[in-house]
Amino acid sequence: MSGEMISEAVTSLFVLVGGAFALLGSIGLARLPDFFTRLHGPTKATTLGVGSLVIGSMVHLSTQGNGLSLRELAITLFLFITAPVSAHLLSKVALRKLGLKKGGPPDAA
Amino acid sequence: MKHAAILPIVIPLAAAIVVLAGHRLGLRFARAVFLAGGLLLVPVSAWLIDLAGGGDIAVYALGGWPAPFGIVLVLDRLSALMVALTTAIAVPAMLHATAGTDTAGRHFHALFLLQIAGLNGAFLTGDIFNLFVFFEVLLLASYGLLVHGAGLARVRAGLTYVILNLTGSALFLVALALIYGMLGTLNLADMAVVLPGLPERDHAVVRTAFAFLVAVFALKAALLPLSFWLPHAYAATSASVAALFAIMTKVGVYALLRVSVIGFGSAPFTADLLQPWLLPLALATIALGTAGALAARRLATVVANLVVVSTGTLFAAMAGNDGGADGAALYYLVHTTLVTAAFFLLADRIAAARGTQRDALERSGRPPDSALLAFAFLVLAVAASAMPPLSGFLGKVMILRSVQFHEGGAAIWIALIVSGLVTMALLARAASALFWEVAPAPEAMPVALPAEGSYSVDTHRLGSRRTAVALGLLVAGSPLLTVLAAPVSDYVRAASDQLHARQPYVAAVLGQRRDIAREHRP
Amino acid sequence: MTLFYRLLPQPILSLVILALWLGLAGSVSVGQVLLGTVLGIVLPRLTRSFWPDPPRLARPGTAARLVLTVFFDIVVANGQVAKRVLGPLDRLHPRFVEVPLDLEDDFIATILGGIVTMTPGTVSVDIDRERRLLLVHALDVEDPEALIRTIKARYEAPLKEVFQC
Amino acid sequence: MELLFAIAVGVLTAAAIFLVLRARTFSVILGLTLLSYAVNLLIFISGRLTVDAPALMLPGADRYTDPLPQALVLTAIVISFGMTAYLVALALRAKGESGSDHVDARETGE
Amino acid sequence: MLSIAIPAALFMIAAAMALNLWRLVRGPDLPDRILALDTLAINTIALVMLFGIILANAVYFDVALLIAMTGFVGTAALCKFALIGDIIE
Amino acid sequence: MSELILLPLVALFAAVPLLPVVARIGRRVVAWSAALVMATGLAALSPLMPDVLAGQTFVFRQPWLTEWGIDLSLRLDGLGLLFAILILGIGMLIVLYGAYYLSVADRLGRFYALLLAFAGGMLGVVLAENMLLMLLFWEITSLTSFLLIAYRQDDAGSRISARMALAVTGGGGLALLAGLLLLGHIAGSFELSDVLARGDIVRAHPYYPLVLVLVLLGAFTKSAQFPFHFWLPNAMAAPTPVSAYLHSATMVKAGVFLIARLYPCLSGTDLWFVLVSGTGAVTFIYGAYFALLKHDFKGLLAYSTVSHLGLITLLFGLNTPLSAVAGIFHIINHAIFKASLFMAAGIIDHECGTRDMRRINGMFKYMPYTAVLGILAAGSMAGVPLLNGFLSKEMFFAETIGNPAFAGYAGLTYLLPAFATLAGMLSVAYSLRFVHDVFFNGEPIDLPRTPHEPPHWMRLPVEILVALCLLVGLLPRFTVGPILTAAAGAVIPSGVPAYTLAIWHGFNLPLAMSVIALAGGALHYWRRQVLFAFHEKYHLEATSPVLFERAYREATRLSQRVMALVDTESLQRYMALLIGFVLLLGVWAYATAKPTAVSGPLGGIAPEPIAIGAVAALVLAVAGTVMYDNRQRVVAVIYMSVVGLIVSLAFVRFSAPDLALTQLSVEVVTIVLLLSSLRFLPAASPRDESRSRLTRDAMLAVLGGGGLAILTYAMLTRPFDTISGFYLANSVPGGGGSNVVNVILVDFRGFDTLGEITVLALAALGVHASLDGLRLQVHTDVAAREADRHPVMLAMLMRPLLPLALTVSVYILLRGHNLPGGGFIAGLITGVGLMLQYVARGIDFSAARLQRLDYIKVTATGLALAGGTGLASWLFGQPFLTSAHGYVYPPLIGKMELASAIVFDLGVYLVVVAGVLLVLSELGGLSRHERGTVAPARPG
Ligand code: NA
Ligand code: NA
Repeated sequence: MSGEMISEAVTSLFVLVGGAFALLGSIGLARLPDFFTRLHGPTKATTLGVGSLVIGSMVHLSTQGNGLSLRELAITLFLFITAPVSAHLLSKVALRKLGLKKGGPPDAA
Repeated sequence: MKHAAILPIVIPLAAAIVVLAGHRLGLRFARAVFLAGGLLLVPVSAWLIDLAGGGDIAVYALGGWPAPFGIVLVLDRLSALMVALTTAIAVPAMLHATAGTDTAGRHFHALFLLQIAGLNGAFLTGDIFNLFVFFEVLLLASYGLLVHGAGLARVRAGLTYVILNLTGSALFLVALALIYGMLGTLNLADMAVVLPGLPERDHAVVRTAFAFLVAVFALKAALLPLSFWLPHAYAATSASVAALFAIMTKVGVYALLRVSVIGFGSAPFTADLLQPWLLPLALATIALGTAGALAARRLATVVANLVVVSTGTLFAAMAGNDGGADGAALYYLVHTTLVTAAFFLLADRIAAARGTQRDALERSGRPPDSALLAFAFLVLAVAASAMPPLSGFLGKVMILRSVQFHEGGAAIWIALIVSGLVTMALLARAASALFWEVAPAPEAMPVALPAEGSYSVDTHRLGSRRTAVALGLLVAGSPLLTVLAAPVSDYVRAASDQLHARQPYVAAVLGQRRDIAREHRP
Repeated sequence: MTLFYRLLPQPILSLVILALWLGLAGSVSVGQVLLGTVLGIVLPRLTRSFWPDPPRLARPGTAARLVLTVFFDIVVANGQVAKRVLGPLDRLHPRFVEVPLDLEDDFIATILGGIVTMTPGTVSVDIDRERRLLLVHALDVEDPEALIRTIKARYEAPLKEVFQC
Repeated sequence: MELLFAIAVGVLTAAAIFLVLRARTFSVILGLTLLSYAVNLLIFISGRLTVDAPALMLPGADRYTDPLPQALVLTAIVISFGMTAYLVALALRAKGESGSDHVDARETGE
Repeated sequence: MLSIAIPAALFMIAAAMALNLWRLVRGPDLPDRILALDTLAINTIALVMLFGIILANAVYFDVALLIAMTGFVGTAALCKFALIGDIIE
Repeated sequence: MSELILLPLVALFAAVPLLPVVARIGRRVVAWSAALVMATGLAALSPLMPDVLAGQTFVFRQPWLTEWGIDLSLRLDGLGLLFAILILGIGMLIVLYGAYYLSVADRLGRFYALLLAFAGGMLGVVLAENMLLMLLFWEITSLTSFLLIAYRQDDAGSRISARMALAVTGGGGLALLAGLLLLGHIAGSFELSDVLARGDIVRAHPYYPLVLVLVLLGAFTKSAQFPFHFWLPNAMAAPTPVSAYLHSATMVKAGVFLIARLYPCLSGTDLWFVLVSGTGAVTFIYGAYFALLKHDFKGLLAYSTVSHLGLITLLFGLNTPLSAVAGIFHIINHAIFKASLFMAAGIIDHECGTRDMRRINGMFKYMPYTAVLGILAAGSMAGVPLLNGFLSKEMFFAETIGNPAFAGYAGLTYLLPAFATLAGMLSVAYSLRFVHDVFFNGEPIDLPRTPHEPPHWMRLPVEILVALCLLVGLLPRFTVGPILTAAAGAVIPSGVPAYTLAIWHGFNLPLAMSVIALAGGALHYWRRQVLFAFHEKYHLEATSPVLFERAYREATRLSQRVMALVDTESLQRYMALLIGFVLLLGVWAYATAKPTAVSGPLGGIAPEPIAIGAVAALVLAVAGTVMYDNRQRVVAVIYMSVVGLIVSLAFVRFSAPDLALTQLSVEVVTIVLLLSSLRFLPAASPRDESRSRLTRDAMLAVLGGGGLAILTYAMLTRPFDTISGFYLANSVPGGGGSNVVNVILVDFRGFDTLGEITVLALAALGVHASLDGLRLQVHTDVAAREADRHPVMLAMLMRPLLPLALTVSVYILLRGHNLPGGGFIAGLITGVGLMLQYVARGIDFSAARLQRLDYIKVTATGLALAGGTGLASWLFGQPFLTSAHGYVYPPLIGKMELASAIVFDLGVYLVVVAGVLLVLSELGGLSRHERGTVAPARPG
């Protein structure tokens, strides 16, 4: 196995894992029964999926002869910082709009 | 100096920047820069006329990039004339504005200066996309100016004006996309070169693109059925803005003239685009504008409708000349711009003098007891209704003579003559109502504002000497145009000949580059 | 030390900016390092008024360990989410959990909230400033107390240590 | 692909026309925004479609898309953004002056 | 390997986006729709990254970065509007 | 010599602005000055008189607008001289009379200025050689007469009468303009010398009837011919000196002058006979009939003017040389006696304070001297022998006998003489009424004051004119002979026929007709009460000012109704018109081209599955935007973001990363803008539109969208040649950047970009101006909780995010020239970063921290930087915006590229940042007003 093949294999792995998690998150969004449960899929799985794709592309581009590609890390960094805040904001909206439906703390509303 | 052609754009732009940069320095600073910017344009305009008058076409390649790749400004007789005309109405309007209009809201000075820059850019550019950009500059400035001082009437008219023009801008871009997509160039002169060799299968799309362009210009010029917005907008806004707007419709006329003659006049399959519909619409525009003026209940509305009439007249003159326009139309264009601009300023001063009745065409408890205003009204009414001996008469004679025995010439004659008669009668009625009819007792008069929406009254000192000078300058326009009729007529005929020759323009812009490198795509 | 802090009031931020710059530029030439350093010095100072009281990193080592923990949790436990998302929905036991906070600083509490959200099974819904508690939504939880204990021990305690608060 | 673009432009334009003909300022703003999408797409593809050949003169590239329409679109995007901002402000002003969000700044339209 | 992995990933992401759209259409409430949009944006990032891998062109990552930024701002603005009816106050 | 013709005109018009100044000295001074000006005019012409009387024509030419047929050429021939003498001579008497007639309260300066301008106009008409110049002066008389008639501007009757006169005579002038333009075209010249010499060509031209009708419309309206006569009696509203002038020597005479002037060219045809003599005849008898009915003696005189002008017109219409001579002769006579009658009437009016002949009686007793003058002038009007009126009437009677027009119809030969006798009778009757009713007929009834003789100077002009009546009547050959012959010579091309000016021609038919007319007239006057009763019963004559005003108001109301119908002041209508117009025009333009298949020769790119999915998603998102517009606008905004995302993806896929970056960053700011506005707007558009409206709009939408889709497809399937290869080739060597799109933006087409950021700055300024002082009602139903305003995690996150966003924007700004990016995108990123601060922390927090950032100044700085790089190139002798780039080698860093375009881009950056922040902070400021918090000093 040449170095190139190894890198291709690694890239493929990350790409597949990334795609899978992105899909997983969206299935969660589509399938889960209420807003708060739906929130879990996208915030975690989709973010992780994109992160995985980013690593894949880093690996891929780094072996294309352009030197180490670090730019993509910025995207990952950004996503990991913002995803919780988005979730927080969305939850607040849902709390205001929908109230607590399932099993919420009695005094949270 | 070789930078002459760009000065009319750079000067107001620079003045606007200085006004904005010093926006905390107070009103006196802003006004000083504002007026200085305007006044500086006077010698520059005269210089441009002098430069272009000789018949040379000066091409200014921005960034040093040659046409058709870079943007060029083209200074020929026609563009120099339009720039000078802009200056001629802008400077008095600016003077009028500094009597108080300019304090009715924010950023008046910068908007006004940038509007001038936009106008001059539109007149000078030789690139059709750059024309779009300058259209947007002048439009955005005009949006702000139109609603300057706010009030329901202005905002209502402004909303209509803005939304229509935004749609027009989108259409402009559609046309440009199709033109570039078929011709592969944006330079007017280059379009003239490319068009004749276009394969026949491309004709339909190119024709449609040009038709869209024509529609855009017709909207700006307020050609029926795209004219209804104009009277409301122009009558609602402040006088100095309306005065400047007198040239706004002419931008549409100019653009149509420039593009149709230089751009798509070069190939038979696009040269007949304005036939056969332009003339009927132009005549209908004259009729509608005249009816609107007769129906008007305010002087400003009368004048605004006269602007519509002037659009119809200009397009009729163009249609009567197979899509072009000769010196007659250009002379009339200069005349009508000066006169309507002056009339807006006058309406404002009359309104201020008459108290609560403003410029309503009803008797008033306080008719303006001012020989100056009455005389100004006389001069402008004579000029506007094409009565001898002023420029309106000369212009009308020129147009009548230039279209006679063309197809539809008789219809143009009838339209112009009837509209002239009605205008004369209604201005006589207006004079009677505004100056002569006195209401029995001021306190018995109900405060009867005219039906045309609520007023946005500019609280400024209209009696000031500045507004008198502004008015005087503009009112002098028509008599001056009469006295100088011979040289002006020579100039505009030469301008028209230069435009219609097309080849000098193309040669000046493209130089000796007969074989412009083109890439076949895709 | 004071001179250092006067020059670099937020050293971590400056470092992050430098790293980000080099990452973006895709090069570690002298010129880029210089430019990144300048930005790292200038930008935090320019924006200091927006972040007047940045917490100071006291234990870089603990911080690194915490980062690794979180990363590990994210990767390993995402599988559980997959199982729950794809599995039968009627077995889910979603519910809200209130986690009392020992952290005083909002910024650090926000970091905790972020960690809680990114780790599987839980999403931070809100930080209640008055009652100093973190409202968490858990996708499938049998024992809320266990969850609270885990969060506090695994993430909050190290955070407190890292920032010495 | 060409047909797909034509459909996209057509659909955007149709929706935009429908919305700009509505009686409420907000609808018109939405319509004009959609219209600018359609127009920008149209200008963009006036240089024809090119996949994976950005107009970047980088080593190794030999094929380039037509850069001119892209520059035009950039200008057009900025201008239409300015217009939208202004129209939003004017719509609010009209609302303030008339109390209505009708495009004629009065509650009874045509 | 990549020749299989990439179309597969492309398919998965396209499917994910379709599911996002479905949620957007279904709602039922505003938060669901905002969440759907947010997720759609993140999946778009994934799509753009895939383009970048296919074409081995780093240019696309700037687009991805910007989607990440603007997607978040859009979500924040929508949430704030839904929360208090105002964005900048 | 011929330059002398110019002098009277110059004198008159030059005096116009001076008279108001002179009037301040005194009223006699101004009157004498005006008279002096007129005398000067006459004197100026006197050196030419002998030659003119000898039949010579002087022409003065000064080219002006030769191309358009308007030259400043003047002529003096017999006809012109005759009229000049009448205009100036009678004018002198009128201005002197006016000094006594007008009260001090009248603004004499203005009056005399107008009168002189009017006289100048008249003089111009009669002295013009160029026909269009003649028309120019013609309309000056319309205009000045309007102002003179409206002189008593506080009187509604005067105002309406003046407007009516203007409408009729000015309108006639427009017809005349058309006629003269055609005439000049046919004749090939606008110079009268040429036109008059080419009568044959003109009369043979197919347009001759049209020309004739148009010219006669001008003449008839001016000369108050039926049915255009009605303005004249109402012009009585003018002060008497004006009436005297207008009715005698000027204005109404302009019409008959025109007929005389063009007589050589247009007369001699059957059409001429029918139109001219027919109109003249009707007017002649119509005026005479109504003159008798007037109780107001000025009204009587006015209708007599109408009648006499009918007579003159009739004479010119008869197409015989002698009738033309008679016409000219009667012009002279009528001018003299009518001027004197009006001035006498003015004296009586002045003395009695009324003009009602039912109250004024027996004036002979009170002012015998004036009475004698009046009686003599009236006698002339009636055609009493020994007075001048008799002579021209005799000539008229003689010409009616055996007129060649009736040559073929023997039975009709007597019709014309009989008619003439009848008309003569009526003239006698009204003259008699004037004399009898005013000067005799018992004692005056209930006069405001006791009349007595006027001051001598006031009577003097009347005396002079009545003396002329007698002199001409007694010694015609020595008084008017030469000028009449000269004038006739100018009118009759074939040469003046032999005629004798004598009081006694022996017993002949004309004499018999005169006798019958005198006797019949007396009888008719005696039996007048029958006529009065008949008239009272049937109200034969409508009062025309009322009619005119009613007609005008109806026209106004009609146009108001038409305008209300076509212009509904509805933007939706305007928009539908715009879109409909564009559709029609587009379809027409496409359909009238050479037929071609929509699809072109290009195969194109095969559709990718993901692209099909994207288009499907686009359709879905577009539909969602439209549908949710009237359900929940915020959801429509969400759908629109999806549209934006898809468009950005298309840009990415098709090699336009710059566009994708820009689209994305603009998109997010747009969303924020839309959401900000939604706070103050209803949450959904109401569904209040009719089904037909929706159907119409849907049709327009489908047609528009379909049309553009077809055009798009047609374009995309056709290859084309483009200039853009130049940009690719020159970007690096010429522009110093490898991102061609950016180099186009900042260099090749940097001027567009300068305009573009100007637009952006204008938008920001416009927003700033529009929202100035605006207070709005909140529309959202959300009752905000304080804790929700600034969610903790968001607020905390913003802290590190801002410097990071700034880092990214610096990166994007600096590398834009070579890779996607640039000032605009960088500016938006900075703007978005700062905007997030506003979103997260509120405007008070953020504005306080950005206080030193004066957005307007930053905008100005940005514009100045961009424009400044343009100006800087002047220093190197290069055109505006010429870029410079090169490499510098700083220590440590090594090779570094510097391009002036970077500075330009920095300008763009600053404008964008400041513009976005200004807009957003202004919109945010709205909420602050609404919350009522006290604002710290805001920028701007
Ligand atoms: Na979690
Ligand atoms: Na009597």
